[in-house]
This record gives sequence, C-alpha cells and structure tokens, in this order.
Amino acid sequence: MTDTIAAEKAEALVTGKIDELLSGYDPSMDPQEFWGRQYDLGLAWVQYPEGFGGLGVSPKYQSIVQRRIEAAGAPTWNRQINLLGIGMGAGVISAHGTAEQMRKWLRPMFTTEDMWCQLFSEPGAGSDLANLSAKAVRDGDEWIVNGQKVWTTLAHIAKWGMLPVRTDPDVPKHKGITYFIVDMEADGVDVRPLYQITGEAEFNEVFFDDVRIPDEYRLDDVGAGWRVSMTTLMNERVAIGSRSLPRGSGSIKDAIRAWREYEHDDPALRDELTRLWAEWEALRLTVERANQMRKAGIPGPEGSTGKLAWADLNKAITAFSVELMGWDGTLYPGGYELHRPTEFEDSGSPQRNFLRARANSIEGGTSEIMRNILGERVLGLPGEPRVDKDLPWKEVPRG
Amino acid sequence: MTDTIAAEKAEALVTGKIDELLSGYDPSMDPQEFWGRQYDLGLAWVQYPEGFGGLGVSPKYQSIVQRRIEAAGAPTWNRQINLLGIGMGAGVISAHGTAEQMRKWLRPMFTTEDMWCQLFSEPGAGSDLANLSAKAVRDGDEWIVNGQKVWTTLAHIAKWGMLPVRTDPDVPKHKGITYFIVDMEADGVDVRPLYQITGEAEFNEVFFDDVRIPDEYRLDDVGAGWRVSMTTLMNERVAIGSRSLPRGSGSIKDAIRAWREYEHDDPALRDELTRLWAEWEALRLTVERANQMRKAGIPGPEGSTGKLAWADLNKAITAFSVELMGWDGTLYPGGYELHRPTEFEDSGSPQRNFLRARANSIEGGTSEIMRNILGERVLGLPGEPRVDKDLPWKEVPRG
Amino acid sequence: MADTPRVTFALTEEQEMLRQTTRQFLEDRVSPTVVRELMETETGFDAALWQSGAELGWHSLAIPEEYGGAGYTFAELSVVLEEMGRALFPGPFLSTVVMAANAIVLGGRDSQKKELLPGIAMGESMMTMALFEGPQGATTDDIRMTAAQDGEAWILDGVKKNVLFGHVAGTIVTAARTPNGLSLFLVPADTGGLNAEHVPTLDATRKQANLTFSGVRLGPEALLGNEGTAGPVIDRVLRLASVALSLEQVGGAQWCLETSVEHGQTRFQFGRAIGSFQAIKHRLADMLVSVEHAKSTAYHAARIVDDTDELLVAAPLAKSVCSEAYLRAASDTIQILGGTGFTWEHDTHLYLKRAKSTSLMFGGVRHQRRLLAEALGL
Amino acid sequence: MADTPRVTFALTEEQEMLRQTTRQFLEDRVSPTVVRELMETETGFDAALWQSGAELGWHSLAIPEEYGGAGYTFAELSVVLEEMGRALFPGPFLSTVVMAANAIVLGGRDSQKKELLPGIAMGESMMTMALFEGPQGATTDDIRMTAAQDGEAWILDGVKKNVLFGHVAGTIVTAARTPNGLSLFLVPADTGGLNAEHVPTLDATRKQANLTFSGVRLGPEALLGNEGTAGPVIDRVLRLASVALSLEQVGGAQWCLETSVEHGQTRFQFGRAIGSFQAIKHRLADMLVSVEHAKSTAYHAARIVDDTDELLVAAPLAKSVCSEAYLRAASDTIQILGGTGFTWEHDTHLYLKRAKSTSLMFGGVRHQRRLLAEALGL
Repeated sequence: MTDTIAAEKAEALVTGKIDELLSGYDPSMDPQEFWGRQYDLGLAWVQYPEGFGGLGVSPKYQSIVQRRIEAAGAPTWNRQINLLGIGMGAGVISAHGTAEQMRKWLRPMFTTEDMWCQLFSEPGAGSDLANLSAKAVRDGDEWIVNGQKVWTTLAHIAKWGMLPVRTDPDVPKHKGITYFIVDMEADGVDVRPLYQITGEAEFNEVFFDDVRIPDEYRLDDVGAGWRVSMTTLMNERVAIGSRSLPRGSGSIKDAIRAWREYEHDDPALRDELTRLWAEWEALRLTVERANQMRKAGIPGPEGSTGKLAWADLNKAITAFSVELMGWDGTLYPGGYELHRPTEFEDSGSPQRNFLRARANSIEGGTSEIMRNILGERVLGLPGEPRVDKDLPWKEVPRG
Repeated sequence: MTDTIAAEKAEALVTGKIDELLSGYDPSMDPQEFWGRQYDLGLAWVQYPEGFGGLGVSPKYQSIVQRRIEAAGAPTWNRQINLLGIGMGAGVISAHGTAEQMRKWLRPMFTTEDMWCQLFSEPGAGSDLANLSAKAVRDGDEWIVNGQKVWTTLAHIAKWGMLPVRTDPDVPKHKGITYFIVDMEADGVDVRPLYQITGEAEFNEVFFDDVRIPDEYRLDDVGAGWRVSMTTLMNERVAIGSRSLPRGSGSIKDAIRAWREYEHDDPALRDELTRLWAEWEALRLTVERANQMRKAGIPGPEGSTGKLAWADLNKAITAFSVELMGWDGTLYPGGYELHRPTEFEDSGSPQRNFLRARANSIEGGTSEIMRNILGERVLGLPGEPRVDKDLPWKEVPRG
Repeated sequence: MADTPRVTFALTEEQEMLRQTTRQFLEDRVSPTVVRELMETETGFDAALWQSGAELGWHSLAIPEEYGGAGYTFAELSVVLEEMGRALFPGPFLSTVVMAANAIVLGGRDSQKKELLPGIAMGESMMTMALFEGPQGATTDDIRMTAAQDGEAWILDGVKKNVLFGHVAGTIVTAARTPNGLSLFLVPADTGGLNAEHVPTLDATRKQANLTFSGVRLGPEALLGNEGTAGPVIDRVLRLASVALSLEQVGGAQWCLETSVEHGQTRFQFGRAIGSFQAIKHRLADMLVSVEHAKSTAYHAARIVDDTDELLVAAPLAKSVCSEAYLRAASDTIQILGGTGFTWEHDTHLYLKRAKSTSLMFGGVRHQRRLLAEALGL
Repeated sequence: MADTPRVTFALTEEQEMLRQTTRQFLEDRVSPTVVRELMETETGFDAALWQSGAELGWHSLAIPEEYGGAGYTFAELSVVLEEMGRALFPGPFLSTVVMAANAIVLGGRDSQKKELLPGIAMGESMMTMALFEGPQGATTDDIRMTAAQDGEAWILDGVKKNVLFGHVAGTIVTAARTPNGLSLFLVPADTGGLNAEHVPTLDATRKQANLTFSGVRLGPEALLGNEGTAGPVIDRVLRLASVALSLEQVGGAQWCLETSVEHGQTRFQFGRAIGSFQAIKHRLADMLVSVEHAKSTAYHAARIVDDTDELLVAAPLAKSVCSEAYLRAASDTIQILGGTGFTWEHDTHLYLKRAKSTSLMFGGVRHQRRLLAEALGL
C-alpha cells in the first residue's frame, strides 16, 4: 500500500518536472541549453540525488522522461555525442565519487560541454587489463603520471579522461591501482591518432609525460582503482550487448541489400543468407527478451550473451555481404585514406564494414574473455589456475 | 657406396625369404600356419632381430613383403584380426621387453592364436590417463592387482592384456606407474560388456579382483609404466591418422549414396555435400602427402593433423548422410539390439554410423587432447600451468 | 515487411505455476527409468501416465472451452511442451494434442468438434495424423494419395509412412487428394483394410508406424470439414507441429547444457575440474549462447501462433534455430562427458537421438530456411 | 570416376633450391615496407623488382623452351607463387605470367607465340587479360562483349571491369564474342579508343582498372589464334589462375599461422604466454590443420595441371579449400593479435585483404563448389 502511494507520488513528481521542462522548450533552443535545464530539473538521471541531475526516485522513471522528450521532438542525442561520459563515466562518478566531484563533472558532461574518454587499455596489457603499467607517484597534493594508453576513443576532443594507473607495484596487480580523472588539456598529455585497418583513426594513443593530477581528482581510495574500473566495464558490456534493434536492421540489412542489388538467386547463397538472417533475428529476440526480463526484475543468462553473439555474427554477416558483391567486393571505393573522424562512424561501404567488424570480437572485451565470463559468472564453472594472482605486480612475467 | 651395397644385400635377403615363404604357400593352408611360417622366416617385422620375427634390416623392406604376399593372394589380415596386438603390442614389447618376453608373446600374437587387448582407460581418469587408480602390490615374485579398467576393445576374446597400474601412490602421478602384461584368463579377471549408444558393445569393462601377475610379466622397470604407455599411444594415434584411402571412399561414399538414392537436387544441400567432399578430399590428400613425406624421411606437421581432422569431419559427414534421408533418417531399421560383436564392425546403416561417429573425437585421444598436442608439440606453444605435476598422486584432487 | 509483432516473454504467474507443477510431475513420474522402460515397448506409452497428464490439464489447455477444453492459448501449451522435451516424455502427445486436435479445431465441422475434442481434452483419445508417403515429406505438395469416390463413400488406397504412434492411435486423421483438392479423413484404427506396422525408430521414445490403406471404405461422415479444403489446415498444423518441436528441443537442449555444466564442475582431470579448461568452458559458453537464442525463437513463435502471417516467419525460424542448437548441445554434451556420454547407460544418447530425429521431422533445417526465405521474400 | 592420379608431393632438389632462393630474394627485396610503398602508388609495381624477378627466372619457368622459356612445369612455378603469396608480392605477375602467357601458349598462333612469349620470359612485357564485364564474372558464359567485323578489321565496344593491372599492362588480352564464337584479341595499351581507369582495391597490393573500349579498331593480326576458339583457352586459363591463387593463399595463410604462433609464444597476459591458453592454442591447432589441408589441395592441383580432366576437380577443390583456410587464418590472426592486429601499422590486415579479395576473384567459394559438383557429377 505504502509502496503504491510512494510510486504514485514519484511518478507525479517526475511528470511534473517533465511538464516544466517541456513547457519551456522551444525548437530554436540550443541543445546544450536544453540539456542544462533537463539536468537542473533532475531529469538527467532521475535516480541520482536532487542537485546532481536527479530526483532520488527509481531509475525506471527515466524511460518516461525519455519517451516524453522524444515525443516532444526535443534533443535526446547527448548520450550519443558523449557516450563514454554519459554511458560510462556518470555511473562511475556517482558510484565512487564525492558530492564535490559529482558537482564538478556531471552537469557539463550531460550537456556535452565537456567530452569524456576512457583510458584503460595499454599496449602491454591487452585483455589483462589489471596488468597496466602507467604509473602515478604522489607528490604532495598532486600525483605525477607517466605511461602510455591506447585504443582511446575520442581522446583528441575529450576534456576529461577516466584513468586507472598503478600506484603500488609491490602488491598483486589488482590491488595497486588507483583511478583518476585527468584533464586531457593538461601539460604532458599527448594524443596521437591510431590508424586502424580501415584507414580511419577512431582511436588514439595517449602518452603521459610527467602529467600532474590534483589529488582531488582521485576517484575512491588509493588502491581501489580495479574495483572502480570494473564498474566502468560492466556498464560498457551491458551497453554493447543490449542495443535493441528492429527486425532486419543492422548488418543483415546490408546483406539483404547486396542480395537484391546483385540479383542473386543461387539457392546455396540464399540458404546462407537465410541462416545469417535467422541467427541475427535470434540474437535480436534474445536482446529483446533480456531487456524485458531486466525491466521485469527477473534477469537471466539471456542478458549476458549479447556481446559475444553479436561480435561473431556481425563479423560473419559483414563478410558475407562482401562475398555477395563478387568482383565489386575486391574494390575499395575512394581508396584508403588515413583520417581522423570526430564522431563514431557507424557504417560505410560493405567492404569498410567488413574490415571494421574484425574488431568486434576484440573491443570492449575479447570474445575469449567474454566466454570466460559467461562460463565462470553465468554458468558457475571454476576459474583457471592463476599464476599471477598473489605475486607482486612487478614480479609477474609479461611481454 | 657401402650403403648401397648394404641395401642391395638387405633387399636380396628379404626377397629370398619371401620367395621361400611363397613357394611353400598353398591356398588351402590354414592362415595361422602361414603366419607362423612368415614369422619364422623373419618376415613378420623385418626390422626386428632374427629369431623374433625379423631379419634386422630397415623397416622399409616390410612394404615389399606386404606387396608380394598380397599379390600372391596369401592371407594378410592378421593385423586386422589382432589389431591391438600387432598394431600396438608388438611395438611396445619390442621396445621395452626382454628377449624372453619377446619370445613368449610375439609369435602367437602374430599368428592370431593369442588375441590382445589394451587396458589403459579408467572411469576416473578419462583423458588424464596418467591419473589411473588400478593398483598392484608386490607379493614376493608376484604382484596382486585390484581395480577397474574401461573401454577395452575385444577384452572378452583376448588372451593377453597390456596393463599399466599404479604401484606407488606417494610419487607424482607419472612416476608411480608400472606396466604389466596380464593373462586375461587368470582368476579374478572379470570382463563385462559395455554397451554404447548404438546398442553394440565393442568395448568392455574389466574388473581386477586380487589378480596375481608374475613379476616376469612386468614390462620395463617398476615405475617406468608411463613411458611404456606413451609408446603404445603414439603407435595408436599415428595409425588412426594415417589410413590412406582412395578418393571418395569412407563416410563420404555413404553421403553420396544417400544424395543419389534420395534423388536430391537442392543446390543448398549440394553445396554442403560438396563442401564435405572437398574437406574429406583435402584430408585424404594430406594423409597421402604425410605418408609420402614420412617415407621420404622428411616428416612435417602434416603427419600429425590426421586424427583430429578425421574425427571432426567423419562426425559431420555421417550426420549429413542421415539428414539427406529425411524421415527415413528418423528410423532405426532392426531396432536397437544390445549385443557383443566379436570383430570390429566397420559400418552399418547411416544412422548407426552417425551414432558410432560421435565417439571419434573421444576415442584414441579426445580432440581437446589432440589440439593440445598439436599446439604444444608441433607448434611449440607453451603448456598450461599444471597443478598436478609435482604433487604425490594420492594428493591430487580428482572426481 | 510489416512491423514485427512484439510479444511478452515473461511468464504470467499462472504460466509459471504450470511450469513448476509440470516439471515436478515429470520428475516424479517420468524418470529416465520410466522413459527407458517405455522405449523398450512397441507402443511406447503408459495409459496411467497419459491419463494423469490429462488430469493435470495438459490435453485441454489449448482446446476451446466450448468443446470441453480449458481455452488457454498456445503459450500455456508451450510451457508443457518445453518440459516434456526436457523429460523426453514418451507418448502420442504431439500427434494427438498438437496435430490431430488442431486439425479438428481448424478444419472440422462443428459436430465433429463436439464429438472428438472433449475426448482429447479428457485424455480419452489418442490420435495421430498420417500425412506423408515418402522420406522427404514436409509440405502439402508432398501428399499424393488419392481418395476415390464410390457413391457416398470414399475409398482410400496407399501407404502413409512415418506416422507418429500410428499403431497406437485410436483415430487417424489422414490426408488424400479428392476431385476438389486436398481433404482430411477421420479413420478409426479398426477400419477394415487399414493396417499399421510399427517401424523401429532412431529415437525409440517416439514411436512410428507405416499405415497401409487397402481399399479402406469410409462414409461421408469421415470427411473432416468440407472436401478439398484441407490445404490451409495442414499447412497450419505443420507449422504448429514445428513450433511444438522447437519447444521440445529447447527443453532438451537446456537439459544438455545443465548436464554438461554439472560435469564440468564435478569431473576432475589433471587435478582440476574440467570446466576450468577453456576448451570446455568456452564450448559451454557457446552452448549457452545457442540455447538462449533457441529459447528466444521458440518462445516468440509460441506467442504469435495466432498471427498467421508472422507464423510463416516465426515457425521455420524457430525450427531451424532450435534444431541446430539442440543437435549441437547434445553432440557437445557427449564430447564433454567423454566416454561416459557414449554409453547406453548414460541418458545423453536419448537426447541426441531426439535432437537428430526432431530436426528431420516435417523438413530439416535447410527446408525450414527455404520456408523462411519464402516468407521473407528472399 | 576414373582412378585418381597420384602425384609426388616432395619437392625435387632443384625445386627446393628454387624455394630457398625465391624466399631469400623476397625477404631481401620485398619487405613489408616495400609492399606498403608500392601499395600507395597507382601502378603498384616496381620496374627494377620486376626485372630482377625475371632474371631469377620466375617469368620463364613455365614457358616452353622454343619460345624463350625455361620449359619447366607448373610445379616449379607453384613454388614461386606460394612464396609470392607469403611476401604479398606486388605487381602483374599473375596477370602476365599465369594468365596472358598461358592464353598465348594455349591459344596463339605460332607466330604470335614467337613474337610475344620471349618478351614475357625476359621480363620485358607486362600483360593482363580483360575478361569480365560485371561483378559476378567467373566463367566464359559471363562474357558478353561483342566484336563487330568491319572488312578485315574488328571493332570492339564495351567495358571490361576488374582487369588486374589493366592500367599498367602493355598488352591486354581481351575476350569478345564474334560471329563464330568466343575469341581473344591482343590489344596494345596505346590503341586508340581504349581507356584504362584505375579503381582503388580492397587489397591495395594488387591493382585493378576498368577498361573502356570505344570503337577500338583492331587488325586481323590482333586475333589470338583462330576466331571462335577461345572458349576452352579461357576455361583453362581461369583454372590455372585459380590454382595460382590457391598457391598464393597457402603462402599467405602460412605467414598468418607463423605470425600467430610467434605472438602466442611471446605475448604474456595474466602472467602466462597467451599461447598456453587453450582458447589460443586450440584455435592455432585448428589453423594448422586447415593450412595443412590447404597446402595438400594446392600442391596437388599444381602437379596435375596437365591432366585436363583431373584439373576440373583439382582447381575448384584447391580454390575453395585454400580460400576458406586463408580467410580463416587471417581473420583469426587479427583475433589472436588483439588490438595490434587491427592497426594499420601491423601487416596482418594486408593478408586479410589479400585473403578476402583472392577468395572472390574468378568466383567465390560457392561458385568453386558448384564447379566441383559438376566435375564430380553431383
């Protein structure tokens, strides 16, 4: 009974704020201004406390906010623009940051005034994220950072970076990491494009040369950085695995377009196309089922399989699309041009998509790591014997 | 020059013996008698010493023996009848046995008077062969054996069994094993059929209850059993992986027969049939290439891939043959009858072959173990960290 | 293509309860020992068990209330079918409750429905459909048998093959071509000239018979509904049967996954639980993905059966995806269990045989994909 | 089917020496840096390198002695092709030495052979064949361009697409339909009305052009051999090109295998060399199997090219098996190398692009299997 009343009250509160937001909306308004108002009204993340972009109510009401704003034709694409901030950074800061930190970073993140990037990967670490070598040494109220990060999306336009570094090499690898927020415009930060096999540089290498970070930019305790990083990664993988799409969209659409454009009618090719369509639809239905179950509060294994299945399937479908093109698939219209896009490029020619998809089973957790996670966390299988678990980080073999 | 002369001499020796053997051959002769003469003339295994079925010459001359005997229409199928003896046992006895032991066991093995079986697998050990639990305790000039073996082909008609058992549980598992030859008719040996998913019992469970084995039936030293077992297994895997077949024979023949019999013409099915044909032919050519290279003395990786590739492919092809049968594939003509064949049943209905093939990737080394072997011994990749390597056997976790 | 219909995947409280009671009943009453005992018989069912299932309401679930049913939907029936697949339930449930009952509901005259459906709902009737005459039978085009007219009577001659529980069913719904097209006939098992011969099956838990019709003479009342109208009825029944098999396959595949996982957790080799080896762990992760995908397609199909257009997509989608998932799960389970999984004694082979034979029934995976491609206009 | 011809797989001493000198030369002269430099150019070859190859005898290997060649067989050429595939050799070798040279050997008049083959053997000529007009071009049936007769002259109009190094070749051997059937024409690159336009390629190490023929007027001497006899010549050249690509694929796949294995041995994660993880180790074991199978089919095909019947089986067999093996090896190498393998800087992507584009040339794997099925009578 009390629950119902509380729920009615919460919904009324949210609805009232939405009315207020939308009543002041005007199509000529600068989107950043709109998002600022949305934040100030507590409609950025309704579950956050008041004063931090929220109203302190259940997160389920966020979907009402979203729906109403979309229906009103007001801007909703700040999440796309600042994916690493809004999609990952906000959750980490709210879970591990102080009130002061939340106040400093959340609003300009939500309005997209400040772009964010994530500085996890290192050339020497790969899937073994906890094996990172970039280090910070304390110097009074500051930390001095040295080292290299890699595969950093949008680093060249980001204002802030999420940066786990090693602060104690004498303890086991998971225990000697501390998590900072770094000002990407600080002295000693050098961002260089990292060209990939498509010729694009979606990613960057970031070099830190005696970069100073004030201690107040540290998130959570010294040595707590691995736990903070895990919060970040979980957000990322769920995000990749739970994109809900309409039937026949995504890469299978390209394949069907190629099938029609090239006027194929070979039944062996049709069988393969249909097999891929069926697998893709099964994935889509699984994501849909997982999202429904998650919302209903009864999440099951179906919520964890999306990333792995999507990666393998997207690779197969994009490869098949090029196969359907015959000789045309041996071309690369426009040629390879080394360039640095400023937004996510979602798609291009089938050949480009084929190449780009090769990374799907690497980025955001390799398929090998995903299978370990499914096997161990979902199915409850035992882990492998670990040779690096209890050794001080500096004594673990690496190469 | 000397080599050439020695070779000419050896060849003349072998040829002379063959002439002698065949000049005395008569189609009405009992095959066992013929094989006895072949043995006594040193033509059983030409590379073995004189007096033990050989002539002490290079093993390459054995192929001349084989060819000539075949051409004369004389019996050559003793190897098939007594595969585990002639194919595996002889090599082990000649490598690890005493002259006395060779004298006792080789001749009746070659003539098929004494059938042999191999008692390696145990229910608790699986792929971890060295983890065996059947034990032997010394009692004066005898050993007393207790324990259970499983997956023993032809145990119910064998006279002798190759039996590695644990004689010291206090040392690491590979070091506490001793290898015996056991009289399968001895008191306390109980052979029971092990029915498999086809209803046949090609295999047996063998129980040892205070079985006494004289110490003179021990092969090689106490504690040397693992090394002796490895000799046996290598012989087995090379044998499985190097069967040279004519094009289009084996399981693909059944698939093509089903394709024709059911008058299929669906191009998607044809593509799959052709894909399987191509894979099978690639395997066949690889076996042929490996055999040629082995004969030429320049063996390469192609000689090690046969068992793994064959297992997976035979499974796929037999499954596809049943698919081609449609509703007929849902039948099992004659039904399942639990029975105990006395020879290897090479094939039956496509449905039976489909079921039987499921074991291909388990028997004679699982595909997982074969991939480890290819990865580590052929490609030179490092082994996994081992938790059981240095522990006394009795302290290794098992279940 | 039109917008995809959205379905609700979560079970209602009532459905969840049905799932629990069904599983409990099957665990209590249909142990592997019972399955194996029935497998050894020629009839392959147990009358008491059959009656108990009906008393639990399984048979009546999807039969309209006006004909003695409970008036639920295929979604409820699907819960039972999945659990039956998990338990390898033996008996003519598919042929009676999914196939014959729906043929009567869809094609029968009201009088026929009144006469026949209550008996099915109460568990008094065992039925089947005799459709195909050759090994590739999968669509109405494959039906060739003709029924000749003799005054008011119909004369049937021919052989129907692979009839599920055809030697056990009391009434056979068979298909034949008549002057006006494809028609269905209700044939009591004791009709003169009808002979049923049991044929041994790969999956011995689901029996089959070949039925020989030698001048079988039937009165006009034997015609199900109107002459020449059976095509769409059979089409739909075949799709419902495909969806039903998909649900069974999901239940069986889930058993395989659980059995393999448990083995991976408890079987030790080289001093470690074998599930700690990536070779096993990753295979199981892939099996999980494929079983979850199979579930999504089967659950989706079970919830849209009344949307005729969407069923054209959803049924072959489910049958092709679930067949492949089950085959792979069963085959991989044998591999993970090693020698044990290859023994007659262990239950895995029963699942493998079920997987293989259900994948072939009513058209194999490539046939299903052909249907799917047609529905998608590819 | 007749008995399968047996081939000898082991290299002769001479062939082994050729392999060693070829590899050494390519390692010295065709480093990845060189490949990348040429990749950035529009012509994609290096004249000095081309000449050096000819001096090593590569170009003359399979050309008959009477026409200035060395008179060896395809088996010797195959050794060079495999090494070229390993090194991603850039330049019109396939189009000149495998395709155009063989078209002339097989289809040319003696005078044409005498005129043209010595130049190829000595490395003076770069040639190509312009066969197909559309993306699915794979057999002679796909050739539609016609040549009109004008007195003694032939007039060619149309567009030939995907011509390998078509903007670089000095002479183009093109195919057109004439009143008496399919014919081949020798067209000097500077012929009036012929225009070559470079088109950027997925695999930038192998250039292509589209050739536009606008009223190209050729004298009777341009006809290769006799009018209307080109069908079997083109068929055979296509098969030889398929076998040549198979050998290249084997060389590239072997590079991928070695690169992955080395990475597995030297890259450490979680305190272990990653090749000690079964996920990597087993993938590499499977790669080994598939590369060894590919080798067997390519080596076999290279040794039986003169057996016309067997080539009908062996060429599509090799092309389908080697294409799949190379694609898989290259794709898996990226996976095993992780992020590194996805960078422009690492060489793996050059192999991936080669794998993908060679798999498509002259018909993809399903086309190859269709050819194979035909040859086998399936």
